[in-house]
Amino acid sequence: MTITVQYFARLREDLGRERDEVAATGELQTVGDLWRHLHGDPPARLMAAVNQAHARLDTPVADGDEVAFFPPVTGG
Amino acid sequence: MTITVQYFARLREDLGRERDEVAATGELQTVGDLWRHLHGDPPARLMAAVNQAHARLDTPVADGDEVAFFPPVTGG
Amino acid sequence: MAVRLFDHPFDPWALVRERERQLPLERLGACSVFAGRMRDFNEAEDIRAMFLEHYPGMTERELERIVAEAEARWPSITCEVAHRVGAVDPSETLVLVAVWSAHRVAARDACAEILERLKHEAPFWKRERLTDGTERWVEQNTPGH
Amino acid sequence: MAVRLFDHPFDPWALVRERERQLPLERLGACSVFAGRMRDFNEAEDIRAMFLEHYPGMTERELERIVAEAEARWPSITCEVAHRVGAVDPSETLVLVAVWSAHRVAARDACAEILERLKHEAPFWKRERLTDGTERWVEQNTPGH
Repeated sequence: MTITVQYFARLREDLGRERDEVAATGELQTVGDLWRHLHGDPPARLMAAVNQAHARLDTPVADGDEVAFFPPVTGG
Repeated sequence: MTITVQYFARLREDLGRERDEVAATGELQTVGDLWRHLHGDPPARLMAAVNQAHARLDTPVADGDEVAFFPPVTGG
Repeated sequence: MAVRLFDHPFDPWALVRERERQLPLERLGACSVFAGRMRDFNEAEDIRAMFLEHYPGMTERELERIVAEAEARWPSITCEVAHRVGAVDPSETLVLVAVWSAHRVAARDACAEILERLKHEAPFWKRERLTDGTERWVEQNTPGH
Repeated sequence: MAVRLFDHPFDPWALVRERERQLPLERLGACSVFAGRMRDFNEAEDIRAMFLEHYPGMTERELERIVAEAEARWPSITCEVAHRVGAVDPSETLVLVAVWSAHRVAARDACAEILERLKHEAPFWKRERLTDGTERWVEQNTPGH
């Protein structure tokens, strides 16, 4: 079973890809764990969402979740 | 020479007329003098204008001026 | 600056759109609009109709002064103000204030300021006719800030 | 509540007027609207075009949440929110927020609050193409209050 990770805007460009699929393991308990597992230390002003709702680095993640990382939003 | 005095809204109805013409004399130096000359003590929340600009009871009046008295405005 | 009085119903959105055809919208990133309509109730009473008395001459001067003072305070803005006079029926537009600016804070603040000053300084007076046929003057506007 | 995304130009005033045809304006005395347009400059640079990236699914959910929370805070309001996505040219409308209420303070405050929350919470990202052909991401929105 997996967690889907999506990237948007400058973050997607900097990472060179739109998404990752990560095997859900007991070590990946939070959004922050997921980022560190994939990319190391999180950058300043990193925003995240779990299942299309805003999340923080300490928000729990679970098997099957849709997680997204993105820079500060600039709509409107 | 005269000063024209106009009344609006409830004040016009209460006084039973739209306007007065007052002979300009040395005693009528301010908007307040004019009201007291015509009607006695001014009511609370009385508003006034001289030559179509907002005025106070101590605003000077002069021969030929268009003075108006009215209740609080309620537009918008 | 544009200030208009209407003695008949007007469409506020048509007015805004018409004005925008003459504006450089690529430089005016923000537009803040307030439209006030006649309600069929006020202070728990049912209102059938309204008459808007005004002071011809002073009304136009006051509206122009209020807009000019807003333009002095927020130099980047462009404004459109319209107001009904005379007999008005429920749901008809009483007042329109539209402000364009490069930035949203100026547009929003100027729109609110012009409306508040209009309500407390421009010489209009509302007379309401209730559904029971009686009439009354509106005593004062509610504070807006 | 109505929340809409457009991938093509839309007329904000037609949208407002269309919505008003379904509203009891005789009970909604106040309407506060903000329309944001694409400018042809930003931070002293000339902008030729813009691409608005968004997070499909989350965008609609966020806009609906923001509006629902405003309706909970100001129970009397009715709202319409629209936003462009994709390629946008200067002067085209990026965002529309319209709020109707019985009273002006609720309409004005809710309109400002929805716009600010949209700008800081809804997952949109602007990418600008300058007149020299280079492109850049907008780093962050300016504070609005």
